[in-house]
Amino acid sequence: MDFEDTPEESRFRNEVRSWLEEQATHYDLSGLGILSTEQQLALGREFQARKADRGYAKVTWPRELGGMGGTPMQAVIYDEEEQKFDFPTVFFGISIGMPIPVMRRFATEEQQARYLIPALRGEEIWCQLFSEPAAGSDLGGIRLRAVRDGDDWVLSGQKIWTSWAHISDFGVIITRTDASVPKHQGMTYFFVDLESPGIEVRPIKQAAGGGEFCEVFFTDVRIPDSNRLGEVNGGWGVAIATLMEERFAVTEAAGGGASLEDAVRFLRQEFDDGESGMNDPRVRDKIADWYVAEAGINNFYARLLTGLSQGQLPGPEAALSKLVIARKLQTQSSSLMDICGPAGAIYPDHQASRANDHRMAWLEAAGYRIAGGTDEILRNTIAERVLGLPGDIRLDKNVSFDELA
Amino acid sequence: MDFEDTPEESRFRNEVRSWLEEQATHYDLSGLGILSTEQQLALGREFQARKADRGYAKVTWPRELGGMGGTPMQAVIYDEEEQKFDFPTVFFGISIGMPIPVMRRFATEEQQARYLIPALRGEEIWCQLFSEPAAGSDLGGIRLRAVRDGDDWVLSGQKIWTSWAHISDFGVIITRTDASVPKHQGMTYFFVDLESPGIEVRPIKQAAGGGEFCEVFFTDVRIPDSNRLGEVNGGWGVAIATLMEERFAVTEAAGGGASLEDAVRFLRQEFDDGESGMNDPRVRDKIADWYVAEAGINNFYARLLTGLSQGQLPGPEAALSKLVIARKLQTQSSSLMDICGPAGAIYPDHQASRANDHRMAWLEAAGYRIAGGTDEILRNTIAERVLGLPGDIRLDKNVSFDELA
Amino acid sequence: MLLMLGISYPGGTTDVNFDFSDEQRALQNEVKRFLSRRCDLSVARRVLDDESLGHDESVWREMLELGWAGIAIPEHFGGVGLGYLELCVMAQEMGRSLAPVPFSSTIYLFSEAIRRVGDPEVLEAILPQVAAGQLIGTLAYAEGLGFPRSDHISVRYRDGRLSGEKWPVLDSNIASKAVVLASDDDGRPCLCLVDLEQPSVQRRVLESIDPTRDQGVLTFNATEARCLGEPGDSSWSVFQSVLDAAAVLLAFEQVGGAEACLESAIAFASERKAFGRTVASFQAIKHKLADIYVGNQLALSNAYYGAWALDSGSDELPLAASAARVSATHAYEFAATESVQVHGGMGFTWEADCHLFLRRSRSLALLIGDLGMWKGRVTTEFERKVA
Amino acid sequence: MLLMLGISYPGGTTDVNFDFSDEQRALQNEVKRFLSRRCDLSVARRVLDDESLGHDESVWREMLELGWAGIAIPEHFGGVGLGYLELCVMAQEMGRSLAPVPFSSTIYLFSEAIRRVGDPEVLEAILPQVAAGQLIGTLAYAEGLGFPRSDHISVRYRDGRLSGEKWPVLDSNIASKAVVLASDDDGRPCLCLVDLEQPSVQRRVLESIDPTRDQGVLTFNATEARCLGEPGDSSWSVFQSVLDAAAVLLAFEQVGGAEACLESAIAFASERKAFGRTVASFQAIKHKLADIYVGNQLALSNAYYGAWALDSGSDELPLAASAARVSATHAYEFAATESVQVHGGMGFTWEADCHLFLRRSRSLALLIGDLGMWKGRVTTEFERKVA
Repeated sequence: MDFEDTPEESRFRNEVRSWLEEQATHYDLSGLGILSTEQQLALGREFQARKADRGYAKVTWPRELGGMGGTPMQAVIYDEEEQKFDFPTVFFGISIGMPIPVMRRFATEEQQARYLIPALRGEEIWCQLFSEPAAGSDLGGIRLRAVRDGDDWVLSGQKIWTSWAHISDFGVIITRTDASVPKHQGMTYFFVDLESPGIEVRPIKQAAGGGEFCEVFFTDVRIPDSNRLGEVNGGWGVAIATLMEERFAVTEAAGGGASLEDAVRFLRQEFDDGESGMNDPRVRDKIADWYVAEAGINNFYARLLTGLSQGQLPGPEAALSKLVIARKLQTQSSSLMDICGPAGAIYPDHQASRANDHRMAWLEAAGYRIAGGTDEILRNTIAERVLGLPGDIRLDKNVSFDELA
Repeated sequence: MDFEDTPEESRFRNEVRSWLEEQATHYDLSGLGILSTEQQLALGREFQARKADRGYAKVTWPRELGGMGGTPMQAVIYDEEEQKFDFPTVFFGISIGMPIPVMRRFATEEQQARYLIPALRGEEIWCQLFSEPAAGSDLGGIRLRAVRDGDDWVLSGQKIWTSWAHISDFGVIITRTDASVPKHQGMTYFFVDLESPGIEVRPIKQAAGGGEFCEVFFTDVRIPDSNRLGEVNGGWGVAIATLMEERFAVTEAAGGGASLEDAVRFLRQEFDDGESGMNDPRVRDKIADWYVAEAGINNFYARLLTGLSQGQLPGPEAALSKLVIARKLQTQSSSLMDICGPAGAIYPDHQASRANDHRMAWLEAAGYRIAGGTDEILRNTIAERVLGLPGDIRLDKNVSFDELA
Repeated sequence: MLLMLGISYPGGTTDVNFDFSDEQRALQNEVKRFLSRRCDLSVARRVLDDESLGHDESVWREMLELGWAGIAIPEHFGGVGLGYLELCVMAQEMGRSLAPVPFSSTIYLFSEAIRRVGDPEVLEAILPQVAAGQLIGTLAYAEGLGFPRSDHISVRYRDGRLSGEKWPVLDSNIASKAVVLASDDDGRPCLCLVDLEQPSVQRRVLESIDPTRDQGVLTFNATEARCLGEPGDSSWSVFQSVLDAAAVLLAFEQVGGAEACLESAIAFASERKAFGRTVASFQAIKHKLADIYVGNQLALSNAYYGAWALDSGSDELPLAASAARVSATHAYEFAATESVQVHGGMGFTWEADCHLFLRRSRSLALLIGDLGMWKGRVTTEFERKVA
Repeated sequence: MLLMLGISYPGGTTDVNFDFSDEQRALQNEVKRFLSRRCDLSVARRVLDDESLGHDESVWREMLELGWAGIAIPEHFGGVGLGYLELCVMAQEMGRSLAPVPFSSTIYLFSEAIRRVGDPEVLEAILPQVAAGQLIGTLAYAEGLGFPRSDHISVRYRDGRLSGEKWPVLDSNIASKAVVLASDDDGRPCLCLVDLEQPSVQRRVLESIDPTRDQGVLTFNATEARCLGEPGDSSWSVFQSVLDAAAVLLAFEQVGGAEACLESAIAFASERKAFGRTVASFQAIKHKLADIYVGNQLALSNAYYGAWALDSGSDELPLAASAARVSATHAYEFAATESVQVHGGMGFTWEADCHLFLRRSRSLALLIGDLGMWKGRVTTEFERKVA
């Protein structure tokens, strides 16, 4: 048991670190909070291009595809180091994380040559058109129709909860192509140019204010059959392959929200009763619970990484970190408000600090407990895929999709 | 909104109270804890007989059946007043509470004349033979067979979790008489003399030590058809009728365990660090939670009583009190152990105090969360019977019992 | 056996009337009808969306015309002459509809403070105005983070003038009068009546998580004020008793909100399908909804007892009010948070109503002091009763 | 983004070896095989059922013959010369099998105290006996309800003699030696080595909720004792560091027990049928089991970090050990309690094994100080690191 990198790893870590430090000098990262999404995106594209040129955009991919032919551990090392800075790369995470690997796996040589590199460089952004109003947790329930018409397909229907659609150029999409067969057997997977006539993108305002999510409406959108990924009615398999790319949910586990260090700094100030918040044993008790939860996730993550370095790919157990952190974020932020008494409901005046404020974190936590799987879905995942318990009873397995709705 | 009895009610309350006080002078109730079960039972029978003579054993029943023709409110008043004393009547609660009302409803005139009064007087005790090893929460799953043989039935199988069977003279029992039909349609209800050849009663030792529960084994036990209650294969309906007699689960909600007042008295002493336990704000915080839960149940109960006094019979919502109190008992008692540090695991030397000790309460709480419905069953009851949500998906509804197992 | 813990009901627990009267229920239904007609959730939403709004003027007007402000004010002061129990059932409906009006600030806090001080001259001068709907009032006690201590109040009262800063103050921007918790030169706590329309009063609205009920800062600079009653312990205990009364009334608002959350969660789960079944048929959702129901029932039951103690002037009030407050705060927060969960992605959108309740549950949880403070009060009061 | 909170891993979090070595795993399997062959749950049950027994003599004998007592003792003291990591994996299996032997008292507490005081003469005299399995030792620090304070220890050390009462003390009845926390005439804390076989020592076994590991009272009457190291803060911090080490090792015992609870609950739920389905197919049960798994994984992960800190002698130990302790205590209690629930009525019978784990989970939760005390330690240590 030790915490040292191997020599090669620490060499790579240093190389990455110094490159990032050099990059950081080009940006005023502390001031990013004040910039508009457009301004942040512009800076992000600029950085992403440099990053891709070094092969860091997809460390494990071969050089000819825009990667650097590195190991999974090198990929993790790069991510860890980049996370220590605040480069505006959030816009490319999904694009490069899921649709693009699927394109690499299912698209033609020509299509790959056309689309992969521009995406890695951030010149083009891809989104993932999965959820629908009537199909959230249950992806199998999607209704958006794709009807064959000669060499084309005509898409009609609605997608929702699509991250970053409003800044995306392309999207991968799962559609219903045969409703006469059981739900999982009648879906087909495509990619689509969001500029195509008949597509309308509407950002969704979230309860906490802004938001990256969109609704996307399709009205007789015509796409060539060459945009199909995988077999006709073979879309479910492709979708699963996409979701499998979702690795290390844990690396995003913390979400936003005040860190526990910030919480302690906050609590150290004098309160209305003349005491420091840290003098209250009840508060100290809670801090211990929060610390233990966060340390547990950190150490759990370190164990996953160990497995990874030994060639095991982390599986569904990663779901537990979001389950733990989301609820912890919610209770921690609401407790911090409680400790402030009536003033707990008031936002700090200084806008910039808002992003890491526990009041904002409390609002966002409610959404964070849902996005990417509700607590209930995550528990099911753990129970079924980790503990091997039976799946929920399904009444929709062998029934045709038409009969269901 | 007021807390006053009506004049008639307070008259009755005073009458009851003075009678009970007079009775109490005959017993050394404080010393009961040291007596054996047999000794307590003997005293209990003695008191129960006097109680029945006044019609208090079944307040709402007509005099000719051993009651006093009173109102439901009078019944509650009597129970409340009796609870202020420690008369050893625990042995008769179920007997008079469930089997006997069923006998009154389904047995013949002659049978009623023979059995009701002796039971009310505590001369004979009745138990309820329902659960089986493979049918706990799911009463419909019982297997104990009753096979018709001329004018008799022959019973073979096992019952479990039967309270007080080891001191009972008779029992009502639900049996499987037709396994070729769906589970709820093949059951028949009887009453049986526990002296009958082929019956063996074995008390179950519980995790906390003693216990009122028994296993009862039936080997070719022969009973006359005249012992049948309700139609052949009509047992489910009779069983439901029995369970419906379970009213005011709430009155038993508190179970054993240290009261919150005792807890405060206990915490007032000086601990190893030289401080009183009540000086710890974390402890005070918990006491508030426990108080609020208990007060909530008390006030909830007061609302149920108000409904009762207005003629509404309390329904399944009573389930919530056990759900709340059982978990509260568990956390309260384990927290009180925690507060004692290492010494928390040690029993007090003085045996007599054991009964109300929080260490004992903690062990019992684990069983209390199961007996009479696990947390999960109670939540289902509330969800389905109070909130009207759909029942769990059943795969056993229209399948014959044979096919199920 | 029955838990007799803490609560000892006169005449035993067989209260034959632990419920509101038919007249009170009738009033509740009337209020409910009015609110569903004139003040559905779209009204709270309008106030939320429009930063310039802190309450809904027209709905408040109509409530005043209906005489709601005077419900519990004696007739000889121009009120309707009903009591606390009537206020309780009204509060429950206000909570259910998230009514964005200065009812709690004016009735539960301001007029309650005036009445509990009981200075005849002040009653004479103020209550008729409240009853006639001529003023919006509030109570200013907080001074920033945490909860004030009787020996640690910075706003100073000297020779009829008040100086210092109070925040957050509910409806501070629209109130014309306030009762202010201050301390005199000897550091003794006192309650002062202040006309907020004096030029020496500065007001600033603060941005809060629940914009449907404005909170703000009040700054006094040698502002004319009238000291109510005697500075010292008596004033502090008046302040405490005002909070107790408000705790009971707010508990009903909280329960009303929690009930609305449960209703909408049940409705959504029964409608919405996943994996070929309604969401409501999944045990995890059923049990979550059952837990919300349990919390709401406990809270409602404790609120009932608080109502009884408040109405009967029982000395059980501090304990009953604290328990009602703690119970209702837990229930509303749980119901509001888990209702978002049950609604899934929809529940976190701006146009869904879930976050309106979520925000309100938090602001009510903090308004008159946080859980920690009220739990401490429960234990202190309970401990007193244990020999 | 990754939580870096509190923990800063040298060289970042990409520890490529945050796991036990193949050799350590091999040792763990060997221990596991021995225990499943010689010390299944029936052994703990025998000790539980027979009031005269406080441990299982024959199993303990065999462990000593296998040299387990000397695993982590240096070879020049006659030990095997392995380290803490080996003790951790052994502890996990001891916890899984509820082994009723004085391993934790002798190894985690007594010999740990001897080693941390580090007096060469004492090491020389004691460690070889421990390694050779010639003595059972324990640590006597508690003095009744609560947890002792360094300036509030009643057992007095004076001129080489000890007087006063210590309880509860683990394995006090079978131990031949103890390290005792006492205070000198100036009220300074000190650690004393005592031979318990002196006539001036009275012992009494106390009845506890977990009779599979005896606890008792030790009364000293001018009993000969040797003061280890210097009285004062240094002795107190040695005592603290002994608790930290024990906290990590006990955390592995607790996790082992929690894992056993989860396994048996899953096995039962997958076997048992209700309403025509296996109990394991009900979402409420699935989610309960998932929650147990989550708690166990967090606890195991925190225990790993504690093991690393213990083994590497890192100054992170106090924080790592406290976090491991809190996490493991929560996990075991939850797993043991909810496993009873999953087993239903069966789970609460005497012959079912659930209550063995339930009892052990409680006794381990209290053994070296309760959650409140350890949470306080977590926060104090964490606060230090926050600039």
